[in-house]
Formats: sequence, structure tokens, C-alpha cells
Amino acid sequence: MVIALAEVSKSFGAVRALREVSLTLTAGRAHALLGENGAGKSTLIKVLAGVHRPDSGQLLLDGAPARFASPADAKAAGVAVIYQEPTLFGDLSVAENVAMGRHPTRRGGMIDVAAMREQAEELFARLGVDIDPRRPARGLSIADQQLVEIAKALGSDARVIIMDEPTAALSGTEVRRLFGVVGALREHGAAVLFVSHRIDEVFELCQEATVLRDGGFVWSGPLHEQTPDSVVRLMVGRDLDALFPKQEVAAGETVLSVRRLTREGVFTDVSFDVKAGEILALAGLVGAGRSEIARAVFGVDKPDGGQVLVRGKRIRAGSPGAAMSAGIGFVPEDRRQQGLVLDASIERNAALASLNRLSRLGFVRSRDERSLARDWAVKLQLKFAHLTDPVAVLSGGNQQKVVLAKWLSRRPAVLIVDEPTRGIDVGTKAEVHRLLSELAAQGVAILMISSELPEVLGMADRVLVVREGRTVAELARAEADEERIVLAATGVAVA
Amino acid sequence: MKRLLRWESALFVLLVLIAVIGSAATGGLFLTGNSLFHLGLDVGEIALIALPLTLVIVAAEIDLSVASVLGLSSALIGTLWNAGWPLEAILPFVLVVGALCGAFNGFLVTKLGLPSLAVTIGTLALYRGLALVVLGDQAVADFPYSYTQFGTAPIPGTWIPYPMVLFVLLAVVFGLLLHATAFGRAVFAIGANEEAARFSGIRVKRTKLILFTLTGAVSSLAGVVYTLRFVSARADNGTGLELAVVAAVLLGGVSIFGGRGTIFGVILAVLVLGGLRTALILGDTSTEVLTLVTGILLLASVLAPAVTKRLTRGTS
Amino acid sequence: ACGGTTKNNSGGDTGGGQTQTTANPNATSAKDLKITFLPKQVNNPYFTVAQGGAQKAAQALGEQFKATGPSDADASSQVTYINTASQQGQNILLLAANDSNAVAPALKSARQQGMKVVTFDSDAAADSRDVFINQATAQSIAQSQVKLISDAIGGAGEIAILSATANATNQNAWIAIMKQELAKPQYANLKLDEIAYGNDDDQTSFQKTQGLLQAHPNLKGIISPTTVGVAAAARYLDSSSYKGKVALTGLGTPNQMRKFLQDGTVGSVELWDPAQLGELATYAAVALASGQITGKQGEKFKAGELGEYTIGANGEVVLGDPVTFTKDNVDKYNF
Amino acid sequence: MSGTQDLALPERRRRAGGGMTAVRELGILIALAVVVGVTALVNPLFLSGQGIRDLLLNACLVALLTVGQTMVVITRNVDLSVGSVLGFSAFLTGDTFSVDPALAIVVGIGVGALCGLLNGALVAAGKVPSLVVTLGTLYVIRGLDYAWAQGRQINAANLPDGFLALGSAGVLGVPYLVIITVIVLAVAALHLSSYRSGRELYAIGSNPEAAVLVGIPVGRRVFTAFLVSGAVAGLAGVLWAARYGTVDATAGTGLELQVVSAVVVGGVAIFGGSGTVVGAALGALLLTTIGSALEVLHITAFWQQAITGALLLAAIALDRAVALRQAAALRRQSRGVSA
Ligand SMILES: Nc1ncnc2c1ncn2[C@@H]1O[C@H](COP(=O)(O)OP(=O)(O)OP(=O)(O)O)[C@@H](O)[C@H]1O
Ligand SMILES: Nc1ncnc2c1ncn2[C@@H]1O[C@H](COP(=O)(O)OP(=O)(O)OP(=O)(O)O)[C@@H](O)[C@H]1O
Ligand SMILES: [Mg+2]
Ligand SMILES: [Mg+2]
Repeated sequence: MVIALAEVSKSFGAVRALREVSLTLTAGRAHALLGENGAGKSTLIKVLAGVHRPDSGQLLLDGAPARFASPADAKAAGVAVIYQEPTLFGDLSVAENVAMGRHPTRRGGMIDVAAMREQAEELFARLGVDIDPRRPARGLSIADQQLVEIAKALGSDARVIIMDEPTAALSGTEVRRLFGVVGALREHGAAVLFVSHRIDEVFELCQEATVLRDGGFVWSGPLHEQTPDSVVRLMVGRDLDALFPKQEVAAGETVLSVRRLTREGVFTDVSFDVKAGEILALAGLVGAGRSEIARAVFGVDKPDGGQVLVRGKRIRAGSPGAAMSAGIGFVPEDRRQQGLVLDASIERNAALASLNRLSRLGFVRSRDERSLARDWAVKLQLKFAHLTDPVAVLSGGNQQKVVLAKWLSRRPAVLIVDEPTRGIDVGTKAEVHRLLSELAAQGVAILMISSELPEVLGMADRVLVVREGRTVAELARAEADEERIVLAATGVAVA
Repeated sequence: MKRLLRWESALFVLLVLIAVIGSAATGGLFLTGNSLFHLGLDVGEIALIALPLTLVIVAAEIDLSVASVLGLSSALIGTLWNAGWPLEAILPFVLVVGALCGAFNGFLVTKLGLPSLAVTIGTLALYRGLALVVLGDQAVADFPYSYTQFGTAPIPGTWIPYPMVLFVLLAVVFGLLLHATAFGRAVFAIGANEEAARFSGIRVKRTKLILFTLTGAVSSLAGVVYTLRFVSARADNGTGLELAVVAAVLLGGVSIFGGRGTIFGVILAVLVLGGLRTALILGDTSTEVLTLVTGILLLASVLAPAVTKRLTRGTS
Repeated sequence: ACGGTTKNNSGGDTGGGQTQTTANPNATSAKDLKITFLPKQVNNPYFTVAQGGAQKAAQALGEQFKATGPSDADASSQVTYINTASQQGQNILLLAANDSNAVAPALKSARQQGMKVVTFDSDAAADSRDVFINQATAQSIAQSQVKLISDAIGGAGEIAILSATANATNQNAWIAIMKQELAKPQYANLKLDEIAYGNDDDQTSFQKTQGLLQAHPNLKGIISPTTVGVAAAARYLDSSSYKGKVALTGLGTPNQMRKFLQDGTVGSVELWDPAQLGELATYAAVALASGQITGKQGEKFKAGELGEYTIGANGEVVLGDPVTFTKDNVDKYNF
Repeated sequence: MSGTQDLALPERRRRAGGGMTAVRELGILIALAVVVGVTALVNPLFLSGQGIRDLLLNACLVALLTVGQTMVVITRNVDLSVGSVLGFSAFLTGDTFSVDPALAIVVGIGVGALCGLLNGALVAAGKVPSLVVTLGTLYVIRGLDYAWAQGRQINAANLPDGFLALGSAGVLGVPYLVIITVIVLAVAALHLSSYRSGRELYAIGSNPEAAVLVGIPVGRRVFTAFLVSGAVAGLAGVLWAARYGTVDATAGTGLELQVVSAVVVGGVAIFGGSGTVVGAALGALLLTTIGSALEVLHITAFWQQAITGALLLAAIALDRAVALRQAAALRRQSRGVSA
């Protein structure tokens, strides 16, 4: 045993991200950490990395209790982490990013630039990627950023390597290379912790696993005792089908039409229609460009070409205001950054998209503002203490409900939802699904982006697969299955 | 919100303390009508500019060029007066020029996406430079009393200076604008989370452009007040005032990171600083004490919330 | 026509007003008058010396004395102090004005409340004060400054002036007369290249000197009729290759210029005794407050050891001719 | 992900690779050359020994201050108190410690470092915005300066020749002031480019959250940056007293904006992460040289400030344009190659 957690708990305000979770990593073995979105995987990793200090419970290093006061401590103890969100320094060169914190130095402590570059080149060669170590990290694609992160962790000669969804943005060949490298590391005695939503990868790479659900510990043991199906059941904790109460709705007329929409370097010639009552899902790998398409449709990004029409009427490009007037609503993927003003109150947030309707002669009628918030809080069964509390104190799922309230109160004709259930607990997730389904039943056209295939399969009437900025397949509900979608999304057959 | 209220109460207590101690130390001079009249005049320009600047800082931007706009407008008044323009035409004209200066700041910040700190350090030099180009080293002083009385005499029968009336009017306008209108909600949202504001359909760039333009216009109005008050149009009028205004706004509890602050707090801060200055000078205390106290108050304004936050976190 | 308030039709309407009383030369000097001394800025050594003189006179007369003032020489920064003095019920204000116009409204309202205002060194608008104590007639200063530089450079060559701020009343009056002087035949070979403004700021004056020397390669001499300017210019010359090649004169205090007079960087400077200036201002003010004079031309008053002075045109009193300091006599003075 | 990518790479490398900052400094050098060249054509004295000496001397103090300021700005902070620190140190050393120039320098640096320590402690430990903190200490330190000076002024006559020589004399015609500035500049440049703790300053400014995750002691580094900025301002104060010989409590008032301007013109990003001390010092040299050039060209001083402002705006607009183009190019490449 190299490093272990014993009955660790961690809360963020009302959110209990980890509840008495234990985990043991052993030298020379790869351990998988499994769980749905928001199960607490990244939080657990951040505890191991010294980013978060546990509220209770213990961290054991070589069997002895230890404390990581900062990431520096964890690093010094030989723990290297690849975080879910890339943590690169855009202004610095790729080589320097890889070397940061352990620059090769000459006598007198001066940094050896040549050695630094060679090191990066050597690591990239091991990973079989071709990134110029001298270029600035800013502007790297998500996949390249992830590769730099991996190189960074490999370069640190750590005895514990933790990877939070390193493969999410990678293509088949790159994943294969990574696995080769991880295998070699294991043989040299490193302990590996691996997080991925791709179950087959997990079975290929790991010998043991721990499953979390809603921050709680569910199961830990050797993977050969499990099958992919049984693991998923452990993760979800209930039958899959019951999760997605999709109502069958007869699709109405076309509401949203997107024609040859292009944003240079991001996506090209994207066209599709969404009908009233229909849920169209955009599927694809992380970084495929789905969010970018949604942003351009809504107008927060200005497309370089193409048009967006609502009920046949073209809307002005690059203007969220115009999109909103035409009846589009947009629940963005990054709730905390894009969806909410965290410091502002629940009612302010709920009313933020409706200010024009709530004010007369420019003055906001605060009574109407409050009643709007209260009505929707009741309708969405929001759990809150006061409407004047900042949304920051709400749990993730409740925050997402506030974002939904913000848009639903405008009664949109088209609702775009990007990762609507990311980081939301299972119960709330089902509720969100019920809500979307009801909205569709009421005739709203819904464009849904989701990285969770079960969600896509359960909710969508039609699935549009995006790969590298282009739509590569359209599948009707009946013909959509996991295999087809993954095949279209990766361009590679699942092995 | 609660924390802010607490800060404003602290300012209010401070203000009362200044009034009480100031009166005691000056033998009652501090609270006389005459002294309050001069206090009102003294804080006039800072108070005026602080209003729109509060909105700018709440929107997480900053404008350091305000004092230069004031100087430019003063210089223009002098030049145009010398050129024989009637004051009735000069005053609206300089207000428009001030608005344009503000709009230029706004343009650079919103259209070109430049950081407002750097932009307005640049226009701080540019506008002051233009003021010098326009009027040179001259001082123009032969303005008629019918106008200068607005800057030098109280409203007949009272001790209220005319600029205070202007200030109260604008304070109401800006207070309502920030705290009661959709526009104000947008300003807060932009300051707290610009991206979320954009994703909510708020026209971020236009809002900021309006804020900078307003700041320019009010700064030039302050230039008019300044010129009339000192009966002296000069290019170097108000040099260095920008830091005093920023200090007042920050002391008023407005977060430099945006998203937080009230007009009321800023008004209190302006009064605290002005009252302190008047009391100290009346009590024959040297200005160095004022400089020191201003700095310490500013540090307190940022440290107090940080410290209380840490304390409350420690207990919960 | 469209009318409106313009420069040409607003006339001399500048507001304020002044009570006229008659002087009683035999009135006794009032005691315990409250005197406020307000220099251009508080940290200027020239004014510190003047303050010493004023304080000495105030003590001799049995008055209360205090000094106050801004830390910068901004046009507007004195106004608050004037207002404060008036609120505090001070009887006398001794003022060296930073901007003759900016202080005028405040002075007028202070005088309406009974305060006597005596300006010294740098005047305020004539209708806003009672008496102005002039250190020397503009005529005598300008003439001797031109003569000093002419002597220093042998009567021929290019010269420049390094002044204080561009709106300093006294500086501009001197410069105007210097120009008339230079037009005279005996100075036909002197050419005035440029007038630079050092804003009575040490660093600015320093750099302006440097700029002058570069801009005018043939410059032979500099006149700096300001204590700050001449000291800064001397220091620049001292530290540069122009030392000994470019002559400098101006108005400077012995203490500040001693080093440069002795090491030959500067041949001569001149100045009146600022202490006497402060003293005279105090005597004049007390005479005003006691009703011995009203500020009208021809009235006389006694100024202790300084003797008797007569008020000239425009309410001006002239202290006397300046003293020229050279390396031979500078050690006799200490201010 | 095939062979075509490898073929495309060499060209892409050259375009995307570093060298951006070097280009930036070259730009300032060219601007400098143009200003000096044009002025020298009109007035050859501008390039005389004395002329060059004056240009360098004028730039020295601001350039020195930009060294500390750059280190602070790189970490996404700002130090507005430098003018006050300089003034305080100038008065204190000129007043009390001028007997021995070496002692004065040590004391000046010490006093500055103390002020920097205060700033650094408040920013790093108090976790409060540096703009507000240093605006506060700008007033506090200036107030201390006033209190210490009590309206006095230090004259050249009060200062020993040895001390004044520090500001005007030199070795082989190179003034001490220039030598000291160049040494400080070189040390800082080397530290920022070639030492781990220096590179970490860039990392902090570039992505503060990531800096924590990588294990960089962010608080300590930021603290040190302020400490250095204070110490450098203290040193500059001593040199100020020695150069100008006259010091009162207002020395260095308003200098902070000049320093920040120079830093920005010198290509240091106001939001941290990029820029060099050499660029910033060149920015200072450019700004002061333009001032002198205008004087020599008989352009009234009135234009000087307007031109400085316009130049500053042009510099940041240019930086922005270059950054946008670079970002767009990289965006196109990364997609263009893999698609
Ligand atoms: N800094 C934080 N502040 C508040 N809540 C947080 C914070 N970090 C995580 N959470 C919450 O803790 C819970 C667990 O989040 P975590 O990121 O660990 O999930 P995860 O298992 O990694 O999910 P995913 O598969 O989506 O990455 C979520 O409800 C999340 O919203
Ligand atoms: N932070 C970033 N830096 C650089 N490029 C980015 C960044 N974010 C997105 N991109 C570019 O935009 C492309 C599309 O990203 P987008 O976020 O739209 O993908 P997505 O399919 O929505 O995936 P996700 O599940 O991450 O939301 C990426 O492949 C990448 O090239
Ligand atoms: Mg995660
Ligand atoms: Mg996405």
C-alpha cells in the first residue's frame, strides 16, 4: 500500500461531496474510481492531491497518518495528478508547463532551457504525440492540453499517478499510447488511480476499483469480480430505464433551424432542425464542438457563416438578446461560470433573463421579481432557506434548478440545454429529465447536449453526432444505440 | 448584502464620531452652517464623480481618467470663453466633450477589449495633455459673477452650496439607476460574473459603454463646478483627483472586483473623507494626518470584510 | 442677436465689494490679533524663513500667530485654508498666492467677514486684498537680473529664462520688464531664446534646465528668478559638462546657493531677505487691523526696526532693493 | 492524425513558437531609434556625450522602479505605493544617513523593503486586492513622509559631496546611477528568465488557480514580489536624493502612474503572466526620451503628455491586436491540422 484514505468526508456548504469514503492504492496496480457525474470522484482526487483538506477521516502514506497542507506537500510525497480541467499556463511554453515546479537546473540553480525542452520532447515521444515544446500553451486544443497534462504527470517520476478522466478528449490511438505508458509505469512500481466514464477502458487498464455514489462509498475490490453491467448497476444504484421517463410526443412544426453554421477552426457547416415537442440530442466526445455550436446558435459567440432561424425567421447573429426575443433559452454547460451570478440572490438570478418584462420605465418591480422566483421555486421543488440567499449556498442540483427557472420563466419556444445534469445527484437528475420531457410535451423544441450516453439514449427523439466540428451522423431514436454513437463520435470501431 | 450594511453602519458611526469630536475640538466651529457650506463645496467634485464611478467599479471596470476629463473641460471653458463664446453655449459643449471622452474610454474597453486600468491610465495622460494643448499655461479668470456665484456662494438664505443641489439630484438619479432599475441589475450582474451576464442576454458592451460615457459627462460637469468655484479655468485643474475619487468609492464599500457596492455607502464615504479633512484643518491639524488617515481607512475598508470573513469561518 | 454671457458683454462684474473707512494714523496697535500665515506651500524653505520673520514681528507686537497651508503649490489648494481662517475668526491673513484668481473669491468673502488680507511675495487679484508687500519693485529686480547675466557672459550671447509656474503673477511681471530691458541698446547682443517653466518643482526645474541646454546649443546664460528654479539649475550645471561654460543667475537663498557660489558654478544670485518680507507684511497687517491705515496710496506706517513705509499705487508696499550674493559675501547670510 | 500532420509541423512551429516578447522589445527599440534619430537630425547635440548621459540618467529612476513593478504586475498584481516609498526613502536617507553613501543605500533598501513587506503581507496573507492595498499604503507612507519631514527640505548644501556624487559621478564616464540600474535590471532579468522562483511568478500571473494545483507557493512568491518592489523603490529613493540633491516630502508624488505606464508600454501584460523587465525598462527609456526629444524639437511641453498618452494607448492596442491574431492563428491551426 502506498497511499490510502480512511473514512474521509468533505462538504462544500450544503453539498456533502464525500461521506466516509475509504480507498487504498497499491504499488504496481491500477485502481479505477467509478461513479456518476457528481459522485465525488474529483473531490476525492483533490483530497489526495492536497487541494482540499478533509473535514474528517485520515490520509495514510505508507501506512502512517499524513497531512497534505497544500498541493506542494502531495507533490513532495510523490503524488502526481492530472486534473479533469486542464491547468496549464497559457503564457508559458509547453515545455515549461511540463517542467513547472521541477525545472531542470544547472549548477547555481539556473534553469537549463535545452534540457527542459529535451525532457518535454522525450515525454511527448513516449506518448507518441507531436506538440512543439516551444509554442505557448495558450490555444492548444482540449486534446493537446490533456496530453500536455499527461506528460507533466509522467515527467514527475511520481510513485502515485492520479488521472481524472484523462481519456475524455483523446482519440483511440492516443488512448492506446497512454495505456502503454501507464502499463510501463506500473511495472516500475507506481500506483495508478484512474477515472473514466468509459467502462471498457476501465476493465482494460485496471485491476481493482472503487465505486462512489452521491458522495458515499458503495463498493471496492478486484475488478475481475465484476462485469461492466454490474459495475454500472453499482454506480447508478437502480434500473437504468426508470431514470428516463421520456413521454412520447408527436413532433409538431419545425421551430429551430440551423443552416450551414460555421465558426472557423471550431465547427463547420452544421445544419439541423428541431421541431416543437422534439428533443434533439447532440452527442460526441468532449471537445467535439457541441457546446460551441450551442453558443453560436444562442449568439454568445458570433459565427463566421451560416444562419439560425426560428419559425422560419432569421435571427441576428451574435446577439443573445435577439435569440431571446425569438424565443430561445439557453442553459449553459458551466453552471457556476456561465449560468449563475453566484454571489447574487436566488431571486435576482431567477429574474436575470426577464429583467425587461419585470420592469416598467426601466424600474424593476421587485414584487414581481420575487413572485416570479417564488412561483418557479415551488414548481421546480427548489430546496432553499430564503429567496434572498446567494445561490452559491445551494447544492449543485438546486443551482441547476435556478438556472432552469431563469429560462423556463420566459416560456421559451426553443430550449437549449448543455449538459443539463452534470454534477447533479441521481434523484434530481431524474427530476430534470421529467421536466425536460414535460416541456417537450408542452410543445417546446429542445436541443440537448450531453456527454452521458444513457441520458442521450433515454431522452432524445433524434441524435446528431458531432465529431471534430462536423455533424457525422444522424440517428433516429429507434436506431440509436451506444455502439453506433461511439463509432460515429470517435471514427473508430469500439474494440 | 448583510456585510455591506455592516460596513455602511460603520461608516455612519465614523461620520457621527467625526462630527462630535470635530465640534468638540474646534469649539463648535465644525457644525456651523458656514463650515458645512465649505465642506459641501470642498467635496463637490469628488462627490459628483464618485457617483458614476461607483457604477463603473461595480461593473468591475475602472476609470482613472476622470480628473483629466475634469481638467480638459476646465481648459475648454477657458479657451472658448477667451474666443468669445457665450457661457450658455460653452457649458453644454464641454459636457458633450466630456461624454465623448468617456465614450472613447468605453470604446477602447468594449470594442477593442482592452483592460480599463491600462486604457484609462493612457487617457489620463492623453486628456490632461489635450487640456494643456488647448489652454496652455494660461489661467482664465474673468468669468461673470452671475455664474461664478454658483460655485462660490450659497443659495440665498441658506448655507447650501449650489453644487450640493446638483449632487443630491444626481445621487438620487444614480442611486435609483443602480439599485432600482433593470440597468442597475445588469451592472451588478456584469460586475459579479460577466460571462453569466452575457449568457443571460444582457448587453454587456453597451452597458459598459454607457457607464463610461456617463462617467465622462459627470467628470466634465465636475470640471464646470471646479472652474466656477475657483473662478479659474486652467489645464492643470484637479490634477491627481482620480486617486481621491477611487479612494472614496472603495472606502464606500464598493468591491474593486465588481458586483458589490451601494451608492449610499459611497456618499457616506465621501462625507467621511470630506468631514475628516474639514475637521482636521479647522482644528489646525496638519494635512499629513489626513493623508495617513485616508490610507488607513482604505486599508480598513478591504481588511475589515476579509478579517470578519475569516473570523466567522473560524467559528462555524 | 443671440446674446448670451460672453467675455465681451459680462463687463467687470466680478462680485464682492469692500467697505471704505478712513485711516487714523494715531490709533494704537491692537493686541492679541489672530494672525494666519499662509505660504504657497508648507515645505518651501523660502517661506519658512519668511514665516520666521512674520512670527518675530507678531511676537513683538503681542499678537497670536499661526502658520498653516497645503503641501503642494496647486492653484486651488489654498482656498480651503483661506475659508478655514475666516471661519476660525482670524483677524489677519498673510498670504503668498499660488494663483491670483483662484483665491480671490475666498479672499473677498473672508474680507466681508472683517478679516484683513495682506499678500506678500506673490499677489492676489488687487480687489481681493488690502495690501500687497512687494519684495522689490518689478523694475529693480528685472533690471538687475538682466545686468547680472549680461556681466556674467560678457555682454553677448543667447540666454534663457527658467521661471516658476506660467501663471505666477510676479514672475510674469518681471519677465515682461526683462524683455523691455533686453530691447535696450546696451543689451543688443543678448538674445532671449526661450522661457521655460519649472513649476517651482525641483525635479521639473532640473529637467527643464537640461532641456534648455540641449535645445539651445549656443546658450550662454540662464536667469532663473525663482529660488527653487535657480537651485535646481545650479545642481544640474554642477553635475554636467556645462559647468563653468554656461552662466546662471537668479533669485536664490544664500544657504541653498552657497555651495554653488563657492565652487564657481554660479557667479552671483540676488534676493531680498525673506524674513524681512514676512516681518513687513505682519506690521502692515497689524496697522490695517488697528485702523492706522486702510490701504490707500500715500498712507504711512511703522514697521519696527525696518523703519517707516509708504503705501504706493494699487496698495503696494515695496520692501527695498535686493541684495546680491557672491562667493565673497555669501557667508555673511544665513537663510 | 496521419503523416500529413508531420509535414505540416515544421512550418507551424516556426510561426507559433516563442519569440513573441523579443518581437515586442524589438518594437520598442525601433521606436526608440526613430525618436532619437529624428531628434538627432534636427539637433546633433541630442546624441552628444552629455545628451546621451542625460537621456540615460532621466530614464534610470523610472527604469529602476519598473523592475520591481514588473515583478509585481507579472503576478497579476500592481504596486501603486512606489512613488510614496521612493519619497519616504529619499527623505529619510537624505536627512539622516547621507554621511555614508553605502549606509544610505542599505538603509534605503531596508526602508523600502519594510514598506514592501507591509504591502506583500496584506496582499498575500490578507488576500485583499493589491490595487486597494497599495492605494492605501500610497497614502499611509506619504503621510509618514510628511510627518517625518515636518515641512523641511533637504538641500544640496546639506548633503555631503560623497552622497551627491552617487547621483552625478561615475566610473569612466558612466554614471553610478546607470551602473546600479543596469545591475539591478540584469539581476532581475536573469532571475525572471532563468530561475525557478522567477518562472513561477509568470505561472502565478498566467493562471493563479493552476499555480496552486502545481504546488507553487503562491502566497510566498507574491509576497516576495512586493518585497522586491519595495526594496527597489527604496533604493531608487536614495538615488533620487543623490541625483536631485533637493528633497522634500512631496518627492516622487504621482510617479506610480509613470511607472505603470512604462511597464505597459514595455509590453508587460497588465493582467499578468507575460512581459520582461528589459522591455519595461525600455518602455521607461522610450517615455522619458520622448519627453526630452519634444523639448529639444521645440515642441511645447504641452504636447508631451498628450503624446505619452496616445503612445500608451497605441502600445496596449497593438499588444491586443497581436495577441488576437496569434490566438486566431493557433485556433485555426489546431483544428485545421487535426481535421
Ligand atoms: N469547490 C466546490 N464548491 C462547492 N461544491 C463543489 C465543489 N467542488 C465540487 N463540488 C460539488 O461536490 C459534488 C461532487 O463533485 P465532483 O467534482 O467530485 O464530482 P465527480 O464525481 O468528479 O463528477 P464528474 O464525473 O462530473 O467529474 C458535486 O455536487 C459538486 O457540485
Ligand atoms: N479552453 C479552451 N482552450 C482552447 N480551445 C478550446 C477551449 N475550449 C474549447 N476549445 C476548442 O473548442 C472545441 C470545441 O469545444 P466544446 O467545448 O464546444 O466541445 P463539446 O463538444 O461541447 O465538449 P464538452 O463536453 O467539453 O462541452 C475544442 O475541441 C477546442 O478546440
Ligand atoms: Mg470530476
Ligand atoms: Mg460542451
